[in-house]
Amino acid sequence: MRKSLFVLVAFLAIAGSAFSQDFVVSNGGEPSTLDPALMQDTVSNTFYLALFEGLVQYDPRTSKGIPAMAQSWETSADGLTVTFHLRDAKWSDGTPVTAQDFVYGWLRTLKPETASAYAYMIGMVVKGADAYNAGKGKAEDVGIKAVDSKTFQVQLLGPAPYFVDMTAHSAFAPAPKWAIEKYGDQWTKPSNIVVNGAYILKEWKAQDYILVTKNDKYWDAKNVKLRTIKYLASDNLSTNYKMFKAGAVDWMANGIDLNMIDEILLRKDYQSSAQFATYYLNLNNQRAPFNDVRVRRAFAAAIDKKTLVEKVLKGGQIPTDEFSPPMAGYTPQLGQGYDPATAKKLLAEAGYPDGKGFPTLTYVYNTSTGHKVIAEYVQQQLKTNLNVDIVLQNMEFKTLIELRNKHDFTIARDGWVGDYLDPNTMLELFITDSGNNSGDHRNPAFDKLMEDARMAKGDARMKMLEQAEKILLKDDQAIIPLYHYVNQDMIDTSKWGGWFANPIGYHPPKFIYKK
Amino acid sequence: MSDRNMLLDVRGLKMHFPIRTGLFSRARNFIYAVDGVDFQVRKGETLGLVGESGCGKSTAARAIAQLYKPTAGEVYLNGMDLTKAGKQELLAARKNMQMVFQDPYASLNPRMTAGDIIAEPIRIFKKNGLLVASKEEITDRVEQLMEKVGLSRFFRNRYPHEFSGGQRQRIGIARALALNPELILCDEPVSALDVSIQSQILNLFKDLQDEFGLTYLFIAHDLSVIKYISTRVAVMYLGLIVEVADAGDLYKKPLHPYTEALLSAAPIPDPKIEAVRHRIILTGDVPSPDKQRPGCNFYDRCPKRMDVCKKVRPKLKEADPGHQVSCFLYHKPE
Amino acid sequence: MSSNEIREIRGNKISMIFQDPMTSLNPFLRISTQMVETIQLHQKIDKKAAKAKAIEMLKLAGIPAPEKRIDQYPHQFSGGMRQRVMIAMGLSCNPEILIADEPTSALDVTIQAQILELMQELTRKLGTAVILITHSLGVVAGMCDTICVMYAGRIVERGRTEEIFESPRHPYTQGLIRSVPRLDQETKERLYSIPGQPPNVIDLPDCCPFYPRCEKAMDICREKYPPVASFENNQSASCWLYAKEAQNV
Amino acid sequence: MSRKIEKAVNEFNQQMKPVSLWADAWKRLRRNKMALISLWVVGFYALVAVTAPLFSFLDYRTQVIEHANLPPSLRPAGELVIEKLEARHALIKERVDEGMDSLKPEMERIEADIQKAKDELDTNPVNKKVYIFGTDSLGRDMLSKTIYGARISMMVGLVGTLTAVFVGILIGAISGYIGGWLDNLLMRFVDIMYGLPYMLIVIILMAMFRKEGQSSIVILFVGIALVSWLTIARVVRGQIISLKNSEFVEAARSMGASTGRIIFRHLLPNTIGVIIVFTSLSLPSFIMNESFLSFLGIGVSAPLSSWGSLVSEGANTMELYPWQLLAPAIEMTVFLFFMNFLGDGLRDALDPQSKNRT
Amino acid sequence: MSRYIIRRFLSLIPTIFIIITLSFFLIRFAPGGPFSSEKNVPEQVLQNLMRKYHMDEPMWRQYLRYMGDVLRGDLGPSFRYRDNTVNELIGQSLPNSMLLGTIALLLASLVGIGVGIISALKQNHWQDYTVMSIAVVGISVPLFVIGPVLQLVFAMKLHWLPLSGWINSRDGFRTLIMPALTLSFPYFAYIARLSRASLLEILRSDYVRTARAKGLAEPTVIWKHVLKGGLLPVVSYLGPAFSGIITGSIVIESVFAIPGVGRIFVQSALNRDYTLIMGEVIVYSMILVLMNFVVDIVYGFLDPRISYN
Repeated sequence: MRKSLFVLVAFLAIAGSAFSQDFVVSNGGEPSTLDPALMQDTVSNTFYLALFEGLVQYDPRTSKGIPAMAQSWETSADGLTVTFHLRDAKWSDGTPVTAQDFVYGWLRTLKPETASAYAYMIGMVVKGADAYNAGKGKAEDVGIKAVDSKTFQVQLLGPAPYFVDMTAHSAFAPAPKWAIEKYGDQWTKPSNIVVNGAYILKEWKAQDYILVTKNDKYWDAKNVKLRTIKYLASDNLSTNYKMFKAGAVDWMANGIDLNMIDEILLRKDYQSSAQFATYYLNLNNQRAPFNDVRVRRAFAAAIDKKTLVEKVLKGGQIPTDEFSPPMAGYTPQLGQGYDPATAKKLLAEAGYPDGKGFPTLTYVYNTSTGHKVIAEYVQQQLKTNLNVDIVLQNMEFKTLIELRNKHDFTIARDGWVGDYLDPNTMLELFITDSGNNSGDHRNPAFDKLMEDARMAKGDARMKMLEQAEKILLKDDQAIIPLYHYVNQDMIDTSKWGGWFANPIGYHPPKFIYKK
Repeated sequence: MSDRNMLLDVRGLKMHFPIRTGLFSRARNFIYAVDGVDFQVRKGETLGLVGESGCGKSTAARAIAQLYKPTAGEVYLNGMDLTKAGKQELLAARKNMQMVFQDPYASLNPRMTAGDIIAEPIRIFKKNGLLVASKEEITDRVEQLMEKVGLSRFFRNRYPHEFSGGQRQRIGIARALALNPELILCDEPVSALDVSIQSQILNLFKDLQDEFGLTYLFIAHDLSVIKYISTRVAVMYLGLIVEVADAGDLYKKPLHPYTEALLSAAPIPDPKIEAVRHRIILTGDVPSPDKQRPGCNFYDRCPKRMDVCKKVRPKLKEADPGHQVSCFLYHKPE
Repeated sequence: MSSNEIREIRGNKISMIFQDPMTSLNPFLRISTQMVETIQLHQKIDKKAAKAKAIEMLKLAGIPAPEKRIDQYPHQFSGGMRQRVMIAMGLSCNPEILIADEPTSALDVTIQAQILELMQELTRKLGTAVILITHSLGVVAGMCDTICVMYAGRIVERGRTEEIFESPRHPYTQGLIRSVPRLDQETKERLYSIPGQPPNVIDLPDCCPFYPRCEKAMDICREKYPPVASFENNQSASCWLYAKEAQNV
Repeated sequence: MSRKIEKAVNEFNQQMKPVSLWADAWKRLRRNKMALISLWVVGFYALVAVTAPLFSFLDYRTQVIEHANLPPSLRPAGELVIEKLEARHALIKERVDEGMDSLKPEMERIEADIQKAKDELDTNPVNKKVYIFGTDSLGRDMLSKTIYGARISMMVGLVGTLTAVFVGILIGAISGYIGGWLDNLLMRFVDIMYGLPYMLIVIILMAMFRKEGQSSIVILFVGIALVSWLTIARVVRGQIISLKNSEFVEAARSMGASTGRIIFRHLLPNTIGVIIVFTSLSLPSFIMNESFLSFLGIGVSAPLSSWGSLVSEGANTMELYPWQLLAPAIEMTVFLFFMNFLGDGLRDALDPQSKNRT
Repeated sequence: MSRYIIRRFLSLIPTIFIIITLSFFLIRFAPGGPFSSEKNVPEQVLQNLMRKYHMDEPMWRQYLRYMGDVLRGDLGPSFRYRDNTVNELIGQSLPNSMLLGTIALLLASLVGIGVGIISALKQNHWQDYTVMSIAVVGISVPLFVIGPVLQLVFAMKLHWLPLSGWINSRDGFRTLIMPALTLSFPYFAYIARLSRASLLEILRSDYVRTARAKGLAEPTVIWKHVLKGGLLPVVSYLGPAFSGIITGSIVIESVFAIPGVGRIFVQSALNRDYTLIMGEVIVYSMILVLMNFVVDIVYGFLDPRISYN
């Protein structure tokens, strides 16, 4: 009797765990905030995907916008007005989600006192938003309005085809005015927070974990499978990987232990997918010897990116000579490819035959094993192929950023992740005097094309951008692209469904379920 | 008292040490180590300074040598007040006043060779431009001094730890002699030595005095040593001199009750005498000099105390010719 | 004897007091703790009785208000008082023998006189034999019945106190007595002194260690350690001068 | 009479020959077996580190990508590469057979690599290389890397020690000897330096030296030096305070010796023992400190590395390529181990009183 | 006595004040600010941020404002963790670090002292050499090696202990074992050496000779007469060790995923989270001086020779 009872209990325990929809994520760090208006890092963004929902939601496969709070939308003929029709959804306290909540949320993001880093996302596309954010305009002049409680209308600056996709971003979140006004800064605490996403915040142990549970008031609650999700804050990738191997973590969401890549590659639960992002070397275009395009090109030709990716990094990254990754309707333009003979010739033409007389340049990178290995590899390539010596200098991240911002470097490692799926988010970096134009690339023709593309639509626009990239890379070789990043995740997809590798790397948890 | 023979004249010397209790506290308590001492040392004599530990005799010597800045009083060496002398004057004056210390183990720097230790005063004077001496001259002088004090000059390069206690004390004496001083302040120079070595060193002091006409201020707690070496003796108790007399007088006829007790307490290496001797055993310990008493410092332990002694402090006055004592048994309070 | 047996004897039959009362008492423990543990170690009595006994001993040792002072720490005592505590502790188990290693040489003359008198009085009262180790001839003369003179690790002469002082046989003893300045006599021009330094006791050759400093040294002194020569008054000395007397034995 | 004394002394009082403190110390050091072994080991390290650039086969920077992650072995690299690739191939094939198609291109690539390696086994001289400590992830020789790492780490240790010795001792001695308000001021300063988080100071330091191309090794040394002296200053101060009233100092003062002379001739030589022990205790912390500074970005520039950075990188890969941790870690620990015993031995040897101690 | 304590306590204030002031200005001289990141925010956004955190004011005013807040016990909002105040962040993580640090230090002291005693008693025997060799290894092998090695052996291979986590997890206090062991190792090594050296000195002292002469059994001699004086240097080391072990456990906290104060410290410095750094500096220096202060007082209780009058 007792024995059979034991067996029964054991069976129930096993069955319970097999069917339990509890999910543990190793999130790679502590979120800086749970307030959608303030979010700017990927760790925080994970919680936006769990707790909140904007007008549209990221499609788990393509990262394109799919209906969420907005059931449908239409764009006016000139492409300048977009009207969203909201569905019947409720906040976690039972209040209906209205168009006013979006107006309040967007204006809150834009409000100078909020000091939101991503306010510029709205400013880029919505009329009057930038002026309000800069403290030069009024809230009433921002081109958004609640036509009625279920209709939300936006006036755009230009016909931005990517606008609807953009609204999946946390900057465009609705906000529960009553809760925020009641609790002020404290409104994101577990006891105070009001959400409209698939999950509600249960526990927040700083530096330890955050626990969310299924939101029964969510409009699509019947399709939400996971009962709880625990996000671990540990930032030690080696420990996280060990936890994953031991079965204590179901998804490593924020990178893998690169030191273990040889082992990880062999695992079925390793997922990698091309990311809309590029790793590149910034060359200071205005400083000798890189003010000579032949030197820039010689350098680009001297680095074997394929070997770098296949033999050194091994993570499935995509070696590249382009900056903006290819996409529908857009064919990237290539810069100089690997070609040691050409490299030597170009350098000789620039006045440094076989590297003679070439100054010793410094390559700066921020402290990390990955960046260091790449730097060492590049150093060796330049030595072998150009007989040029460079010095490596590593520094703490904020120092590197400072140097790059001040154009106070010769070669610096850099990387850029697109904010939305469009070449524009990549190429606009290199507009003269743009805030992130660290290499100080200056080409009026390039600037003109980028400016024109803002107002253009469809194919013509894509052609303009292609033309711009050709100037950037083929003509100017302003930078040396090395590879496109990949999203690297550890998750057993034979066990967990609804998780797909996608270009932006956002995985809304609402879709994830246990198979 | 402007005696031409006067070498050292100490007047009203006081040395009070503050007791500090903390970072921000101002000193409120003092140790009255030396509390107004007068005495004179004439050229060529040996003044023995005797007393028990804590009576201030070593402090007095250090205050005379200006190792401590005296709280009050004057110290005249050859007529010059050292307490008011400038740095350079003081340095020059040091040529005539050197010290020999008690502990032959602690008073020699363990990391310097005997030769360097003996040469150090010469080198210091050379460096300050008070002396001209070549390297060879210094070496010669060091070797000459070593032989003078009975050390082989071959030991020049040895370190103190390779010498015995007596030999170390010889090094210390050689060092004191290096500049040909007139006065040597000897702070218990033999009390750490064995009997057989002690007599050697005492003889050495005598021989050197005869040879160079040295003057000693000789501090010791051993009365028999003081008796042997001194021409005059001063007895100290709790920061004050209680009795001064020629050595012979003092030992034959001690006046102060303290001196009497001291003499009677000292054991004599003769069992027959010891067997019949009557000892005056003083009660209690030597009190700590951390407060100033209105009356006689010896009052608490004195077998002959009187009421007056508690309230009035006796002055050091001549009782017999050349024999001064501070006790109301011998003169009335003023 | 095993170490346990030795420990049994230590403190019980033999106890010892040391030269420096400043460092011989544990500065971190109260006097009561240190005394009680000694008493309890050798006498089967309870803590309270042991403490009472300790107080009694302190009183005997002439410490004023021992009931109060017993609970103090060593640093609150003066040097003389500490030596009294050491003596009280050393005698607290009625040892048969008290070894006193230079008990007064760190003390002042007046305190030395107090302590010596105390030792004499107490040991007489308790019937304890004392081995007094000292370098001071004066103390020996006043305290001891019998004397052993040591040189370089060996006893070179022994005898009754009066006889040793009256007629020292060994040249070292003779030199020692002559080289002490005397309080009771007018010292002659120069003090006698034994030349040279005591030898280093490591690797001594098997000869008379005193011969390099000896005025009466003979050739044989360099070669062999002298035999013990006994004299009729129970005095004995190890010196080649008395080779004849030695053969008599 | 004096002849007699001399005779007496000579007969029994050991050597006649003058012995200098250092000669004496050396004699005592030689008797201490452990210290002597330590001296040889440390000397060997120093010799190798100093002479490393003379040996061209010690090449820490040339990458042979094909030779990445080879284990320590006495066999030529070419053979090891083929073995490594074949083992890898077997693993991948297993996975591909299980249905992991994503690994197919990788498998083909490895097949091609194996073919290439076999073809080049005898023709390419690089395959004759022997890596007795194995290689790192870019196919560089670990032996050379650790030896060059030793150069950096030993230099760091030296700089730390030197500043500790010069600055720490100077401050400690002045503070202890002069005392009063100056002592108070200096010790408050030391307190504050202790209280300020090191990381903050280092980051500021980078701000001051952040110019591109500035030799980061100089900053590294400054970074190490900044805090290395604090503890020793306190210790020396304590020693000086306990020594400054000793009789030999009073003796020097009574002769009119200047403050400087007293500090440098009399006080400091007598604190040598403590200084040595402390230095040998803090040496590991200087060396590990360097790896922390590398983490913040002011360590040595790649491809040069130090023991500290090699160990911290090796710790990351220790599950797969343990030799990348063990080679530098063992090398470093052995060095510090013997350095420590050498320190103890030196202290005992330099202490004249230690003669009678066990 | 109490007057001494109060006076000694007051004398700590200027030191802490200077540390705070220096840190305040030093950190603002570091390159990069709290709002610089890989992607630069547009100028107007930067302006908004600066205004929100009063960084547009002159430095001296920022300083006065900050000192005013500190005096009121408010360490301000974190620049990086924007939902939290510094008080909250430190208030949550400090107890964890304290717990871990206290256990590690206790462990280090107990084992270190025990081993130091054995070593001192068996001076120059194999026990001594073994222990001292382990101590040297303890000092020279970094924590980031010891931690992962323990994880590999006890968690991954033997499955005896949880790999990481904190006491509020399922594994409870068993999570503390490995981090505490790792963290205690260098301190254990140091304490072992320290206690060995000082015990050796006490063992040679006159009063231990007296105790033996009285016939006390050897264990009593050690226990009663040797330890009390011999452990005083260890006591004075515990002050700085305690403050170091609390804030210096960065590596351990990272390896074992412990929500402690060390982790946010490094992060805050790298992020230029000025207020959080300052908060940590204040906590660190307070603990440091307070611990030294406490050690002083404890020392006074242990050593009867010291009096505070």
